[in-house]
Amino acid sequence: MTALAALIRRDIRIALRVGGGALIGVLFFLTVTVLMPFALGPDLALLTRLGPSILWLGALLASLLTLDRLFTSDHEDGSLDLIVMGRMPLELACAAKALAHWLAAGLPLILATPVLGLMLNLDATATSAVALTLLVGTPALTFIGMIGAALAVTLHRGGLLLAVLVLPLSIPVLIFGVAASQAAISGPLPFGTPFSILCAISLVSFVIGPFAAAASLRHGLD
Amino acid sequence: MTALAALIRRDIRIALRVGGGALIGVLFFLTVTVLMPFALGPDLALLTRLGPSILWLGALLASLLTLDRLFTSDHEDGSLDLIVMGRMPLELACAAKALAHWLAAGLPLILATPVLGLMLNLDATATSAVALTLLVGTPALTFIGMIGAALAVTLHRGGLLLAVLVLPLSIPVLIFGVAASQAAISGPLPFGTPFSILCAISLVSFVIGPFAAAASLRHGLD
Amino acid sequence: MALGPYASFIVTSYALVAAVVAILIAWIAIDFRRQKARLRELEASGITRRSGRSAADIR
Amino acid sequence: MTLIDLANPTKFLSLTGRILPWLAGATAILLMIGFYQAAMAPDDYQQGATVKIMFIHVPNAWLSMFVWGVMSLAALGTLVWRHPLADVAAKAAAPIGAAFTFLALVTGSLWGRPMWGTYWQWDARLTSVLILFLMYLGLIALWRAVDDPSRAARAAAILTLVGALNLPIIKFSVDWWNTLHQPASVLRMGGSTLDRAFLIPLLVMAVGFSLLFVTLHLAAMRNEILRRRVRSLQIMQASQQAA
Amino acid sequence: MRLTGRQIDCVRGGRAVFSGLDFEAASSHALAVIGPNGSGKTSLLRLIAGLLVPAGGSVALEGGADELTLPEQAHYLGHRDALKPALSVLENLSFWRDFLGGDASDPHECLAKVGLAHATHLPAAYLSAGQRRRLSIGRLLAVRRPVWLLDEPTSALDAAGQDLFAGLMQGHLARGGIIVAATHAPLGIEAGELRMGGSA
Amino acid sequence: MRLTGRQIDCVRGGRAVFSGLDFEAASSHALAVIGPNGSGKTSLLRLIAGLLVPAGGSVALEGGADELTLPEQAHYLGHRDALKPALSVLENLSFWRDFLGGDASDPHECLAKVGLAHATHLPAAYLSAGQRRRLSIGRLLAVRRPVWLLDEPTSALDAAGQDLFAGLMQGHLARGGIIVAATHAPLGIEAGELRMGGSA
Ligand code: HEM
Ligand SMILES: Nc1ncnc2c1ncn2[C@@H]1O[C@H](COP(=O)(O)OP(=O)(O)OP(=O)(O)O)[C@@H](O)[C@H]1O
Ligand SMILES: Nc1ncnc2c1ncn2[C@@H]1O[C@H](COP(=O)(O)OP(=O)(O)OP(=O)(O)O)[C@@H](O)[C@H]1O
Ligand SMILES: [Mg+2]
Ligand SMILES: [Mg+2]
Repeated sequence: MTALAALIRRDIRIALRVGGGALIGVLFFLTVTVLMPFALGPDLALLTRLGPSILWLGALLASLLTLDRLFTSDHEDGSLDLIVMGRMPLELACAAKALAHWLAAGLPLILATPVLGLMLNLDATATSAVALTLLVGTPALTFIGMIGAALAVTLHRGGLLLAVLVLPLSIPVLIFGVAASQAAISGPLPFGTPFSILCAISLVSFVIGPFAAAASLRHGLD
Repeated sequence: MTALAALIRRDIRIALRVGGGALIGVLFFLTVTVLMPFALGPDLALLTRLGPSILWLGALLASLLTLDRLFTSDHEDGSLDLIVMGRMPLELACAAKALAHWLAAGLPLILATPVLGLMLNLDATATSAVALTLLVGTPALTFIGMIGAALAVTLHRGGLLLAVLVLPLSIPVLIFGVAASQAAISGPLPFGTPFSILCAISLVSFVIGPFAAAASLRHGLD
Repeated sequence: MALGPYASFIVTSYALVAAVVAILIAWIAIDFRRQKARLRELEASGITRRSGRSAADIR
Repeated sequence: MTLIDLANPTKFLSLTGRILPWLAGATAILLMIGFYQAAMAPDDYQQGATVKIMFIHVPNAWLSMFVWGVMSLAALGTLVWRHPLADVAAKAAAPIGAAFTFLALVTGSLWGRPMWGTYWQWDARLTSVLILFLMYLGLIALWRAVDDPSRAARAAAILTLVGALNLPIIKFSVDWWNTLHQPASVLRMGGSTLDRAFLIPLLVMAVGFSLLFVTLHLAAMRNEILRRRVRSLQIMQASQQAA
Repeated sequence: MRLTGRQIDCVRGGRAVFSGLDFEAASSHALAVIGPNGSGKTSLLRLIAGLLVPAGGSVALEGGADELTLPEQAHYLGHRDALKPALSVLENLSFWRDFLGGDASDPHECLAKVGLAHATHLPAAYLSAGQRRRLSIGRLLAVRRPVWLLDEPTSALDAAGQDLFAGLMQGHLARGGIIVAATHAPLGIEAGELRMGGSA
Repeated sequence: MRLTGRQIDCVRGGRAVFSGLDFEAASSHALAVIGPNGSGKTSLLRLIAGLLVPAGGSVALEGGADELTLPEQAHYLGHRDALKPALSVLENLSFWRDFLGGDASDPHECLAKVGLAHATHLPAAYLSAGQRRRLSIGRLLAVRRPVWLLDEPTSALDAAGQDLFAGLMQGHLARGGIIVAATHAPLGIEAGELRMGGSA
């Protein structure tokens, strides 16, 4: 148990320290969202209609793109060797790292949502619907993205390769996240259906993610 | 001159070798563009209207996000020390690296534009307008992004930090790129005005980028 | 056989399929030649596989 | 001949060397018959002559999914049984699968233009094929990213399996996504009530394309085996010269 | 306790690095792995640590804890030092102590033993090459493991550091530990030799 | 030619590492910088190479090429070896030869001199620690520079490699070069000593 706690604590601490990943993820989220009106044009009605979509896109990119060094940095400085040798099952260690990453980089995104909702002229219901779906959906993104992060170690390549491998896998999360938010705002469908599917996808990813990541790390040792 | 050619050749070779950077940049561009409809909804009329914006956003993200290791990888393995000590002015070396990066990662994006144009139901004029503005605009993105890449070395942080620093700087490129494409498609403004401003921004970035990057690298030595 | 007003679409799609299949076949054939040539070259320079058999010895 | 025999790359090479010409011949004959029947097939009363595109579109669409299945089996072979030929099979299948998927997309688009008036619709089925295509490309990028084939094989195997688990989810979610926004406008042909005049050429073409895949796949596997031999000989050359 | 390797074959990147290697190290004994560059010393240590899979043969620890695997009973000290620049010296060491688990000692004491007491709260980014190495050595002391696998452990250490480290190894052997060390320089303790053949 | 440092102060991370340091190295002479871990040897070399800015004092090369700065006339061999894993051994060396420019020699010959002729076309990712170090040393030979700044150059080299490198340094000195080397182990050539004080 101490080992688990130590790993989570370390990763969060590194993320929050010097140039913290957490802050940067939020900033990226903010910037991408602010960028959209420049690309889409300043039509406020359109922006409001697209609001949940824009927020989800921003959150998706921000959480996947911060992931790329989840394992690579540990690999480069040799920590990963010691983690693999350690007494904690590798699957558990992977899950712990993903959890720490989500706490440091995913949670702040959700806290930033209301501010951005204001800028896109979303009302309170809409904003809270988006925030709620993000709360359920971003862990899934992190746990699916973790597979890509582990593959990046095997491949000795991080960066965009990860995004390319993982983005198609995360499409269902995006679809149901946006669908649930839209349902809460404008109907006609009930909010519950897509939302419960989103929850199910999250739960599945909690199982598949750590196992696939651990398998890929074990096979990628060198 | 051989030194310049050697640097460009090496960077392109690394990009194309192992993990083909070029291919991956294009794939990322494709994937992000394909992702947008899932967030925005499958309404083809809306997608067509937003087409140039979507393509520009995808290209912006693809070219900035491949940049993050432009200098960091050279810093980590000590190459940057030798490049700084070398006889080639550091400004020139920076420009050479940016050029190599654009050739390997920017140019393929433009080649992929027509395919994506088809999926967003853009007609030939619109597609070629977007491709033309991307041809002029992506070098500007690379040369502006280079400043962020250099700062990432100084600050010992790559990844998203770069995006956060650079995205605001690249907003003008995005605005005029989209404006020029829209003008070519639907008017009412003439295409020439925003396009020539875009060209001017590119030219300015060719000067400012290398100087700012070199200055930041020099100050970041440690 | 009349192809109607959309003949060009039909012809293009058949031609495209033929072209892509042809490219696949050509790529595989050229690749085969190249690998075999390399094997022969290596064998000529005296490298042999552990089994002692010739590596290029395939039909 | 048993499966054990096939496990030996050398045996595999000699065996496939013998059967490949026959396979290629059968493929060519079947495809020619199919093509002839397709040319002779009547026009559809709704779609006119464009129905002829179906005879190549549908087999390619089927194969695009079938090939991922083959790769998933091979991936199990790599991870569970650590079978060397499984690596080879998976690697050789990816570009061929991508090509079939590409053809399904392109012929579908070329069909869609006369039928729907646009090359591309964000329709559920089309979109999930597009995602499949992107996943093929990602897999190919992954194979290219590593130069040590056995490392690449294991990484690719994991991605293939995760992809296979996800494909149904993606398919399902894309269905949901599309019907959510534009329920009734999905334009598609009558489906199951296919006339014999269309069904028989289609089946012949489908078998022909499947044989084409088998032929190309075996040939590509042979190339891959040779490439690995070249690689190990080159490495041996480097170390022999050292001694 | 006895660490034995039988008929080990090692293949890396498609090349045979060594094959049919046998070795043995008993409790309270050190084994120095020596040989020219590229002969496979590092590869052997990583094999023992479970970080590489042997192409043939096996490694086993007899007489260790039954419920634990060999890697779980070993310390590996490689070229890369598993330090996070953003964390302080103490934080780095404490993390590994908590993560590795088992029979642990006080991190402050360990730092004092490797001569880094004055740098406790410095970020690891500020350490010199030798100070980083000392901190890695501190990890060996923070948690008890019977087997130490050391890859050129004395590189970057100054003369005082080398003496200090020899003393620490001596202490480990005295407590019944096993040491396998790849090295080009003298280790400063009595050790059996495993000579690797091979090239440049 | 003469390399001189006058009253150099070095501050890193807000802490004074050393101050008022003087040193001098003449043509055909080597200077060994010695001292305990963390005493500032690496910092001094990076100062001379222009990779750190001194807080006070100055370094100058008298009698070198007038139009070139000191860093442009120096080779720096640090802990990090400036190799790209994706490129082959030859490609790595050829790149540095072309990039550094000046008086260049044939890369194949240089590889032979450092005992890597057999690995010419191997990707650098496949090299062992000592082989990487040999390749970095090859860079010193690929392009002529009068001043060599070496940071623990013999670490990871086997005995044969150390002898070989001593020979290469001897050759450089014989051609009128200057060597400044930070080291804990004997260099194998005759050298003046610069002793750094300082802690742990
Ligand atoms: C890019 C566009 C297209 C793609 C990616 C695509 C994809 C597919 C796929 C994956 C299948 C096999 C599905 C299955 O068997 O369940 C299929 C079958 C079929 N497609 Fe398409 N299609 C496209 C466009 C079209 C168009 C425009 C038409 C006709 C108007 C069409 C008509 C058919 C028919 C008749 C079948 C066989 C029906 C069946 O097996 O249920 N497709 N297509
Ligand atoms: N990047 C840095 N930022 C701040 N301080 C640093 C940095 N690098 C080193 N230092 C400090 O500067 C001092 C000198 O470090 P330096 O690396 O020059 O020592 P050294 O003599 O080379 O030691 P070693 O023998 O261990 O290599 C050390 O006390 C170290 O803590
Ligand atoms: N990651 C790798 N992939 C492929 N081959 C490798 C890899 N690492 C090392 N090798 C090869 O394996 C052989 C042994 O390498 P190893 O690092 O074990 O040598 P070593 O004895 O530790 O050498 P040194 O004294 O230089 O540290 C070398 O010939 C090397 O080229
Ligand atoms: Mg070694
Ligand atoms: Mg030092």
